[in-house]
Amino acid sequence: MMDLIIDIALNALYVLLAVAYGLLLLGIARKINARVHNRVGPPVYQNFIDVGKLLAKKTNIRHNWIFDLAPLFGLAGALLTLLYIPMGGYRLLSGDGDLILLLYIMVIPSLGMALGSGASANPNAGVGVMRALTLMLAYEMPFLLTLLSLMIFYNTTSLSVLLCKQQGFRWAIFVLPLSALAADMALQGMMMKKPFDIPIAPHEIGSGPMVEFGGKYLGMLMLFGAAFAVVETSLFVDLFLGGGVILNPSQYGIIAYMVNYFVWMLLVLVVWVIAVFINAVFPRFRIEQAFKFYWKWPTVIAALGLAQAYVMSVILGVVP
Amino acid sequence: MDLQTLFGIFIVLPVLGAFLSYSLGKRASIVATAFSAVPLIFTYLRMGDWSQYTFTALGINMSFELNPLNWFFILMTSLTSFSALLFSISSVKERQNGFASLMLFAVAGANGVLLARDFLSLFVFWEIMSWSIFLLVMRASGESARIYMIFGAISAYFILFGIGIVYHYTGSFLYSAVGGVPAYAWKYLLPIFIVGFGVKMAMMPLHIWAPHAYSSEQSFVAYLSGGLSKLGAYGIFLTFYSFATVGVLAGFGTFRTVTIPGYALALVGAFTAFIGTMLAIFQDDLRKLLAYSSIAQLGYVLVGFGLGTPLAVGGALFHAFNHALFKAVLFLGSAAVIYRTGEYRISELGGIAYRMPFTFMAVLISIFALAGIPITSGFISKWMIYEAAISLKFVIVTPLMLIASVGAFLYSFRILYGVFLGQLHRRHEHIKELPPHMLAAMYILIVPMMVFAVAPGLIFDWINSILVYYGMNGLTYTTFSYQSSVGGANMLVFFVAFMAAFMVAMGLFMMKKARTVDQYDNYLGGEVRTDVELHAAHNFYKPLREVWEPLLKYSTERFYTRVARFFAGGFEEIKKVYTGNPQDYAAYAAMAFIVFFLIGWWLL
Amino acid sequence: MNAEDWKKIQRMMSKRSLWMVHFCTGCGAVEMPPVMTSRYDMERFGMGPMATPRQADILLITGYLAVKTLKRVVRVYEQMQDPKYVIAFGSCTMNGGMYWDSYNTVKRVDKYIPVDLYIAGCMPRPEAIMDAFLKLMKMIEEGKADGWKRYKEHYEEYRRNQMRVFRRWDE
Amino acid sequence: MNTQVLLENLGIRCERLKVKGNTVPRYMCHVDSESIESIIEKLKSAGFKHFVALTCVDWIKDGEFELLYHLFSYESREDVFLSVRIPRDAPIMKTLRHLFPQIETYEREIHEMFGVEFEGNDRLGEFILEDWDDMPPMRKDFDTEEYAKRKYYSVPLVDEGDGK
Repeated sequence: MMDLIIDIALNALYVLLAVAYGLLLLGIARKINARVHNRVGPPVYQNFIDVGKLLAKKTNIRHNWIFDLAPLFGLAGALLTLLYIPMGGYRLLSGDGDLILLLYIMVIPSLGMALGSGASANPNAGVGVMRALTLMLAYEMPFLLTLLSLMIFYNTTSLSVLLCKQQGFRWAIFVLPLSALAADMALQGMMMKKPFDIPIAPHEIGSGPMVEFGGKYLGMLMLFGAAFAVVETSLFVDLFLGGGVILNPSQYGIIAYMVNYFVWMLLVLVVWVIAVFINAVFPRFRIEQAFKFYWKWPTVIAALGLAQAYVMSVILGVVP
Repeated sequence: MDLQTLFGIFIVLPVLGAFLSYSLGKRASIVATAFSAVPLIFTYLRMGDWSQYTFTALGINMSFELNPLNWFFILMTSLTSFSALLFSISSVKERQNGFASLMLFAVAGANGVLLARDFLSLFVFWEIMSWSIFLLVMRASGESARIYMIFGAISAYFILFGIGIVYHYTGSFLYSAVGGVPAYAWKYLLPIFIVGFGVKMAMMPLHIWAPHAYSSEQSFVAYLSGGLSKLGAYGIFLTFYSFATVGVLAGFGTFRTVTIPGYALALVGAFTAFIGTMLAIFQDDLRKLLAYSSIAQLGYVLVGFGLGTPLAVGGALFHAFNHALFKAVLFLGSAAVIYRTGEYRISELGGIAYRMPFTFMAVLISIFALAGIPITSGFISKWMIYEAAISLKFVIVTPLMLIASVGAFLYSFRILYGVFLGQLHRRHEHIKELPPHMLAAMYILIVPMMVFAVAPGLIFDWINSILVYYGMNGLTYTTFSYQSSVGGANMLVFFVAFMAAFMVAMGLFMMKKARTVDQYDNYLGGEVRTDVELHAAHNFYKPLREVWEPLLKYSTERFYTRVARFFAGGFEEIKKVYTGNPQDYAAYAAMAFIVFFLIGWWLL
Repeated sequence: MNAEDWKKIQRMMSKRSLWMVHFCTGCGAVEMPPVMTSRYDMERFGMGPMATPRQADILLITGYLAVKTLKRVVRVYEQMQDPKYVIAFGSCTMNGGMYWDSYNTVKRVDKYIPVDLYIAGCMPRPEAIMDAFLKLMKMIEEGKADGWKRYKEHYEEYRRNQMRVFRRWDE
Repeated sequence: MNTQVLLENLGIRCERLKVKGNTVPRYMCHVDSESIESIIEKLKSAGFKHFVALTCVDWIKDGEFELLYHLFSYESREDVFLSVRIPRDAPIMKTLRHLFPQIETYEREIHEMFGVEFEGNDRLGEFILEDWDDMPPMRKDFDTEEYAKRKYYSVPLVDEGDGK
């Protein structure tokens, strides 16, 4: 019983820290963006203030009960997704659900947001969601191929097993560099950073799906965005960079967890900053250009990565 | 249970009901619902009461059986037929015209097909079912019915041809005698049966009847897509794992532990899933969208049957079950929308959810199941098929399936946004929620989806008994969790975590109150309430369509049309053979004799 | 922690995170890019442009308002969520500016919606705009920027003034 | 050159306008409201394919509105102004939107700003001015300043004491 309570408390702590870290990441992104533009930029804690302000707004509007599903499913789905992602070697619930489950859980918040924004009856929202879904079909092609190459190479679909097999710097990025490259390209679209931010283009379609959300609705969606910044970068870190596990917890105990957590934070930051720098200097693709791009180069690279994994695993019989 | 009860409940009773309800006019569906409820309840109660009966009639050995497999399929079909008939009480009231009796004939046919253990009764009941479908489709459109008839005939001929081959080698119509067919004959027999049953399942090159037939009366289509298309899956399962056993299939060679026919079937299934999904994305007709989605979803079932590991076959059976439920609900939802608005084009609808919230809820949950969101059981069956393919390290089948499931989000959102969300048109402002019995028809099907999502172990018990009955290994599972060789998931943990996360979100959400505003109080650059309809559902995936345009011009339907035109032209040529000159006829006869002689000589 | 402290924290947060929706009429919009970009950089105060009024805190009116535009401005203002602030920009919004005798230009915006802050000048320099933003922040901290409260309290009067120039509202 | 001939053949008295620094000829023709339709039709078939603008001038002393139809030919690169005078107290004109569809927009504007009725144009009505409640504002007898003072709140003037 005591173990269970400690377990739940630890999970909650990790999720809370992840959301906070996500907000910090968003702040860092704004700061970097500003520096690239030769500006001073907001303080890094700016997004905490923004969320606080939005949640403290005096009035909020809603259109109907389906509109409420957006923040509810958005935040609940984001927290749930965080629970299934190992952070710094701590597996949370990822032992009880594998990558396929994670992939489908990751859809829940976006689906809730699509429902809510669709219910606002604003045509911009419909167009925005259409673009987001088309973009999703685009980037999922290379991303699923890279996932498959990992699953085939490591012969597992479980993230926690994947982490175990990558321990001791046997990171997948060294073994399957092509897949890692394709996954990073897909990540850019998954995070809707430029050049793939057409679904939320503020000047064309009034920030797309978010057009009608304000106050606490927008605040909760911002928390969802923060959580997903961590989810997506952390997914890449867990898949290709060994999840930041450099010390074996069974050997070093609690110190290992803390060190691993900091390494994980560092790696997440590195992946995030790469995406942010690309974001800072690019204009945006139109949606059909984005689609063509994703089904061309990243898919070819990912297919090559898959071929490599296939040859190594099935024909050469390499067991990692 | 004896043969009389079995026969009486599953076949005679629906036929009786059919005759009775034909004389009742408007109230026919009520009686028909009652008659279809009896087999459903009976099926559920008779779980585990397996028995087999063989008897001789007119000098032919005939056999019927209730076993875990056909029990499972009867449960599916009678669930969907019951709810379709319950729904049709109001929806086809004025246009009854034999609807309910034809439905009951189809039920009787389907039950007969499922219970039969000999080819003769299989074929007879198959034809009863097929003709009832033909007549039901004909009610809506003669053209659709003709297209269905052509494919139905192809299916029937192939099955008949297969039966002929089996009879040739064994001299018996019983399933149990199929083992006598020599291994080399399976080269012909297997494709023949797969095509024969695959037509009913709308397998990829044979799918084009489906979008036409599925555009007819929607409450019937709920049964056609949910229930009757599963007979194709049933037939393919029988062909693979009952008629041709694993030994026979392995005789064709294996590709990484999967038999070559199985691998081919999996490939066909994966392409069916992929292409069906891509076509569904671009449909503006709600019924056609669901039809293509149906084709795509049954592709997953084919993949599962093809891969042949216990996990894959179990997943395929589970997916067939899920598909029966969620596709029936979706078609009933479509029927509901058509019943209330008379409109089936997605771009002309919109905002129906604000007027029909319970219908929307049912459709939403079944769309979760369709897209594989883990809140419903639709996820688990897809998961099983994926894991099976991944653990076999298949690199063509798996990505096709995975990307098809991403495509499923696209078309399901097209339904959700185009029909149920977005702007409510002025002309639809008056519509009302469905009457309770129609909602009940939908929610009956929702309940199992939710229950099996939390506790998949309940349905794995049934699936396991099927797998064990056909000599396969069982699945690894507990009541709440399930495992493959490469991964696993625990649904109870998932649901508890989901609830906890939802509570946190709810707590944050409840801190502030929100004011409800009108749908026209929307930010449009300061404009409000004009007469322009602002529902952005017309040509929804236009950018994607533009990208796909070069590929979309290759259509199977156009190919068939061209073939048909070619043959029509060809027959014109053949007509010229009849010259009217006796000497020509004599020459033909001589030529034919020589040809037959040569063929016969080569054969012998 | 009592209610007053909460209010203080709330004001603190809304002061440091002001999102605005620009209602760019007239020539004033051209002064905004320097304010946003590297020379003056308003984002260092947490301010940023927003796409829709639902998300925004400040309504920035950057020029003269014709009757037709005023109707849209009022609608946009009413779609914003409390607390909300209005900054009117340039002399056109104060007294009509060079359109003082035009038959369809509104001369005093504060008769129709509560303006928290006017920026004088034709055009005001970016320095003036930055000064106004800082002043608004100070007013928010002191609780003086209460235009949204006044609009609620005196809704009837504001609506009467608006209906002096509009004939219809909901079309 | 041939434009002048063409116009003379049509029986329209026209004058060639002298514009400083402009070598391309411009013709000003005075026509009556009955014949304008056929004249524009003929000019259109003679190469004047571009309808540039329709404007209205209020000649309050003459008690007339002048409608100016401005046509341009890409072939000869010449402009033709067709001037129609209609009485101010009964400003009625036939619509010409079937000749050039863009005339409809000009007619709507002139209807709103000057109050000229264009018979046959069913889209006359509220166009640019929303909620307008006075006489058409571009008429010369409309007192803009008085209207603005009456309708919109003004800032009270600062007493500067005559500057003495």
